[in-house]
Amino acid sequence: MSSTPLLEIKDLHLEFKTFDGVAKVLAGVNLTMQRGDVLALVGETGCGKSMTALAVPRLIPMPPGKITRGQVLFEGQDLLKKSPEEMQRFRAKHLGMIFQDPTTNLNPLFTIREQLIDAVLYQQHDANKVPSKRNFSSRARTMRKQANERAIELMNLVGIQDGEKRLSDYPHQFSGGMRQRVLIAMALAGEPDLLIADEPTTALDVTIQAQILGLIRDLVKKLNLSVLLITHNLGVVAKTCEKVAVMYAGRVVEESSVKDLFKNPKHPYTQGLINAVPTRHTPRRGLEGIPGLIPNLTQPPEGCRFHPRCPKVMDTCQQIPEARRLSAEHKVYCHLYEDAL
Amino acid sequence: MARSLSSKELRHKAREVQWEAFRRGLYRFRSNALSMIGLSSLIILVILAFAAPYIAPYPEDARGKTHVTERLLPPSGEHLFGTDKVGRDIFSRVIMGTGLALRVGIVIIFLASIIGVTIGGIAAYAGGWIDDLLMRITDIFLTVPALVLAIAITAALGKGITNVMIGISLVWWPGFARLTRSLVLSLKEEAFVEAADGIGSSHARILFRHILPNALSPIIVKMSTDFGFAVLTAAALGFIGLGAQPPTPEWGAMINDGRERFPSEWWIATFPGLAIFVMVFSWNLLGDGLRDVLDPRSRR
Amino acid sequence: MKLGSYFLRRLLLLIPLLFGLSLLTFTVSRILPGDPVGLAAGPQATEEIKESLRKEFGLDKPLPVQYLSYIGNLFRGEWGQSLYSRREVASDLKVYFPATLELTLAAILFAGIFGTLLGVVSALNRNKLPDHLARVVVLFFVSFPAFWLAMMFQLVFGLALDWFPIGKRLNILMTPPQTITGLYLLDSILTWNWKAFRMAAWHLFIPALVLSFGALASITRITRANMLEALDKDFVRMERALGMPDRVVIFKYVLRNAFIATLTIIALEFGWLMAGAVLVETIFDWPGLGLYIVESSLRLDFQPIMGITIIYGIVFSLVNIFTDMAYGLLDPRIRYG
Amino acid sequence: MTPLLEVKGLKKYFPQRSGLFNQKTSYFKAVDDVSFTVPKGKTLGLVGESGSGKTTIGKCAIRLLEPTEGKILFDGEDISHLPRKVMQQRRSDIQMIYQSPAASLNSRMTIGQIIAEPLWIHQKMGGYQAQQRVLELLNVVGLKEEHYHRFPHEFSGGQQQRVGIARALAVNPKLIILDEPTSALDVSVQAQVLNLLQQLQDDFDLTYVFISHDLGVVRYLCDEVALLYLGKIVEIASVKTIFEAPKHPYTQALISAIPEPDPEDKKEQILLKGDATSARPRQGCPFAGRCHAPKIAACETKEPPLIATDAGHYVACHLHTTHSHPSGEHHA
Repeated sequence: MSSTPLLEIKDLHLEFKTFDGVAKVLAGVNLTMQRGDVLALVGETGCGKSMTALAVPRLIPMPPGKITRGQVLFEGQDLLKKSPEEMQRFRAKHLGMIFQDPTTNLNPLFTIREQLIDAVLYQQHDANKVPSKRNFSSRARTMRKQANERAIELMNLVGIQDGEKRLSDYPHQFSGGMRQRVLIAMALAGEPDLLIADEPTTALDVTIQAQILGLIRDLVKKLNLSVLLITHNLGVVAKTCEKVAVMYAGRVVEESSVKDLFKNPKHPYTQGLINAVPTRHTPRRGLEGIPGLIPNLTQPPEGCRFHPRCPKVMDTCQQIPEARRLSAEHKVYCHLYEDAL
Repeated sequence: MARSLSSKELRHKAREVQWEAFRRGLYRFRSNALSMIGLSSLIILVILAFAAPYIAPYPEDARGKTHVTERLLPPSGEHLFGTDKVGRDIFSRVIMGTGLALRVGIVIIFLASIIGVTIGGIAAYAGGWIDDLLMRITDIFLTVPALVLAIAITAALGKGITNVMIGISLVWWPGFARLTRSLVLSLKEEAFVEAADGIGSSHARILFRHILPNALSPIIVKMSTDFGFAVLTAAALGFIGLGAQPPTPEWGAMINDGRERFPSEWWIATFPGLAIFVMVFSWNLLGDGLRDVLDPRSRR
Repeated sequence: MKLGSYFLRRLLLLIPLLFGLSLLTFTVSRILPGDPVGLAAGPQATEEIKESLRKEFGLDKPLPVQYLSYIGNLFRGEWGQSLYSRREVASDLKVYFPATLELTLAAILFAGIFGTLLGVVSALNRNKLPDHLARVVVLFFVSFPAFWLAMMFQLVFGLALDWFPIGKRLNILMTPPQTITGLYLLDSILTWNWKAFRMAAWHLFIPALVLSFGALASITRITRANMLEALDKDFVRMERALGMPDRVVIFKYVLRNAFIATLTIIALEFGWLMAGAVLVETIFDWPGLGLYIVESSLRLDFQPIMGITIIYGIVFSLVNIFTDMAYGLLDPRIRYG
Repeated sequence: MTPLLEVKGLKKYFPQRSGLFNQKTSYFKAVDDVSFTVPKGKTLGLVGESGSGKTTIGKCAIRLLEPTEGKILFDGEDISHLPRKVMQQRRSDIQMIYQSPAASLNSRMTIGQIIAEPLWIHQKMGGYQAQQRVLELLNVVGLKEEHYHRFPHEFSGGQQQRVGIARALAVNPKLIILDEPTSALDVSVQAQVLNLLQQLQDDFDLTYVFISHDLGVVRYLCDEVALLYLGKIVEIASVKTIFEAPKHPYTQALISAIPEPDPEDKKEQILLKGDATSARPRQGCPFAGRCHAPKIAACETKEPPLIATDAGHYVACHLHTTHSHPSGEHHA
């Protein structure tokens, strides 16, 4: 544990101004990722998983958002302290992102070639060195030619047949699964250190979801990628990741290896979540939901934010629980447990 | 089981909820200084319209009384805006014209929106050949710019302020028809309309209870933003000479009066023009603010 | 090519539309009250004179016959005669129409450029001072009656400052450039006549500017709204996430998305401006359709009125067709079918 | 016993327009010859991916869409051609619950008005009586009485769906068509709503048609399952048979693709190539372009009919039907 983690989020607080008041969307998120990790960030609507993911590349609109406390450390350097220009360069060089809806994340008016080549150019070179389209100097031509070759290579990498021919197509000429492949190609154009995938298969059919998850698994192996996968689907977590962090109402409540989490969930919320998914072993009428509703984040509950819905609530739950280390890999933020290490 | 809430308590809660929604809208509108200026200035104009006979120093000038000895006097303490070529006090005539301008705008917008909403609503909801027929008719009206057609129709009907209102309404409704049609068409596809059908609602119920209330906001916004343009169009017809006939104090016609003596006796045409501007500008400010409140998508 | 067949279909659809339009104007001008012959013949005219006038213009025949013969003539290029001047409507239109077209085109160009610019600036400074300022300024200018504003501009820039001429398309003493299109600016370029070009542009500037204000507000507002909508799209976040600099994201990717929607409004405003030209022309003595229609309307001279409305109808429809096609060229998703 | 709902040879084609005069040139076959029955008190699952026609079937069954062809028998009565006025009355027996809870509620009406609307339409019940009934329904679906005067946007998705359920229950329907009722909801809320649906089925003896793309939920909730692929049923059987002994290669692939929330689950995933629409061959079996099973000649030439292989198990696949089906087919 001596090496600097690839990504470390420390005590991150994020607020959003809404008409009803200030929503405390993130309230002390802690998360650590080592190089080579495939980490799932899992939780339900409004738990802040996407906001956490967007905070890393600093893509949260501010205002109305505002980071009030905390750090986002990438190999030790705090991303929140960078200037917008440095940040743009950083995103180009080190990060790749894919989002939920492949139909809306590609620009409908430009060919795949145009968008993919731009992705390559701006990730491989400094923005001010990228030549304009009307620059016909030999250097500019070489750069564009190389980018074009890289684009073809990327199309093949993500498993699009006749990638070279299909570069001239427009996004609407692709199916949903194909578009997601293109987006993955764009995200990987600059060989990022970290790929952040925000619900990459939620908008897709089951058979297509299986294809895309398979592709991500292959790429992890082939390119030795580190992946932060945001999802609400526990099945996707089990199929794709090695480590997992569970979020609830703006905080991480449990961090563990995937195997351990499903075999041995500790936090009452995690237990509830796992029991809420019907599996082949669930008997008729045997499904358990979690009673109650997610809290209103403009007036969140004191202490542990899950306590109003928790079946094992105690007096101490009025205080914010510290991290309890149950094993080297298993952390839980719950008063029910003591540090084992 | 919990105690049932009484009807009265429930009604009380309902009022609270509605009041809250209203307050939010009001808050958004009030926080927009410009629309507040527009609203205040319109309120003043309305008061002016009603109180004109008592405020205007020479109200009889608006009804056509002439003063041959006081022709073409420049603005002064006696005649704030000067006098015209037959010696009428322009200030009085401008004030007395306020009510007319308001009335013209209101009549045009109401006539046009009633015709337009009815035709657009029927076309969209009925669909098929009825839609085709109604929309082709609407298209014909939209092929020629409104003002040109309004000139032609009003000319054929004969000069006069009533015919101006009829003429402009007749060319103004297609805009409302198009808007209503597109609103109804998209609302028809909404799940809640399908759900209304699914519980067994009649066509009339679906249209009047579910579709039209949800189409209302954009229609109101269009009414308010169109108002200024309707006033401008009416003034234009007055200016051409098709509108109110002398001695009616219609602002457009007054500008036309002053045109031949412009710019030497500049005041004759200038002040009625400013009056039109004030009214239209106020409406435009108000309409812009209303759009913010009722159609949040348009301005974020 | 799909685009070609789309164009063809739209042109075919134009025919019933123009039929409808001619029927509408015909109905309006013949059935409604008013006595054009009485007006044309003058107050002293005897019943016989009126009768012979009616016969001459075919007004004694049943209305359907009148309409059919009018339509028939229309197709043969005979657009009828003015009751008043006895001139051919078609040749009058040939003279007046290019003047209006030139004025409208110049105005829509101004409005399009400034409106788009203001809209973009507004959107990029959302809810900050430039945004509010732009909003007030365009609302301010659109609230003036165009004819009144024209008078004021004439007074200030023409008479007081003497920067611009106060009317007409050219100096009275100057010979217009050889007529090719009838648009002076275009003709003077085509004939390499720079003096005429400068003169025509100088005369055109103020009328076109005044006219353009009418369209400025909506173009600005729509551009602003479209810009904001486009900026809010997922692909913008994606492009930022890829590390593209903001200038590329905004001026390459967002602008095209925003502009496509603005295009429709520009076409719509073209019609509004062409009508507004009627008023501006009367002030600046601009020899276009505006003066022509005002005079004809006041005299109930129905042949010119019908001719003018049909010309307006054709031009406005063509503008719409061309915009739709441009729309399709800019947006690959549009399939003509 | 007659089944409560019987669908026979249902087709729904949507005309596609193109050409110089915008004429109808072709048809999109959203549903193409689909038949099934639903016994009283049972739940049939209609499963398929996007574009499989599952929602279209649901909407045809309650006549929100007019079927192009085919019969819909409700309690023995053919309702597929009932005039609108009569059909409106029948809708007290058949109700639907929609995928997007927020969109299916009129945002300008209060919860009370929304739930009371069917009472007024079908029983002319209003005033105090209707209010009491609505309050009762709010209790049944687990909402509170003070929600009566609230507006839909003030509620979470799960609560909105409960409102939708209360509206559907208001007039005591016999059959409810559930169109992906939980796909917009979080899992913990989905579990609540699924529990509620089971409870209501037992309490009110309801029959469900459950439309879903989520096989995990279908496995949990349904008695029988029909799998749809491009507008046709490819396999239909009891839920046990489908999940334990699926025969159609598509069913097998689909089941293998369920991401089970179990890292120990090492079942082999069958990855299908491409997607349904673009991989559809011009003739033969519509699934042939993506099929992983060994192909036989018939796959490329003719569409496999839906044929019983065992009691209550129907499959549309040449691999399972060529050898066992009745003699008449062989001569073709």
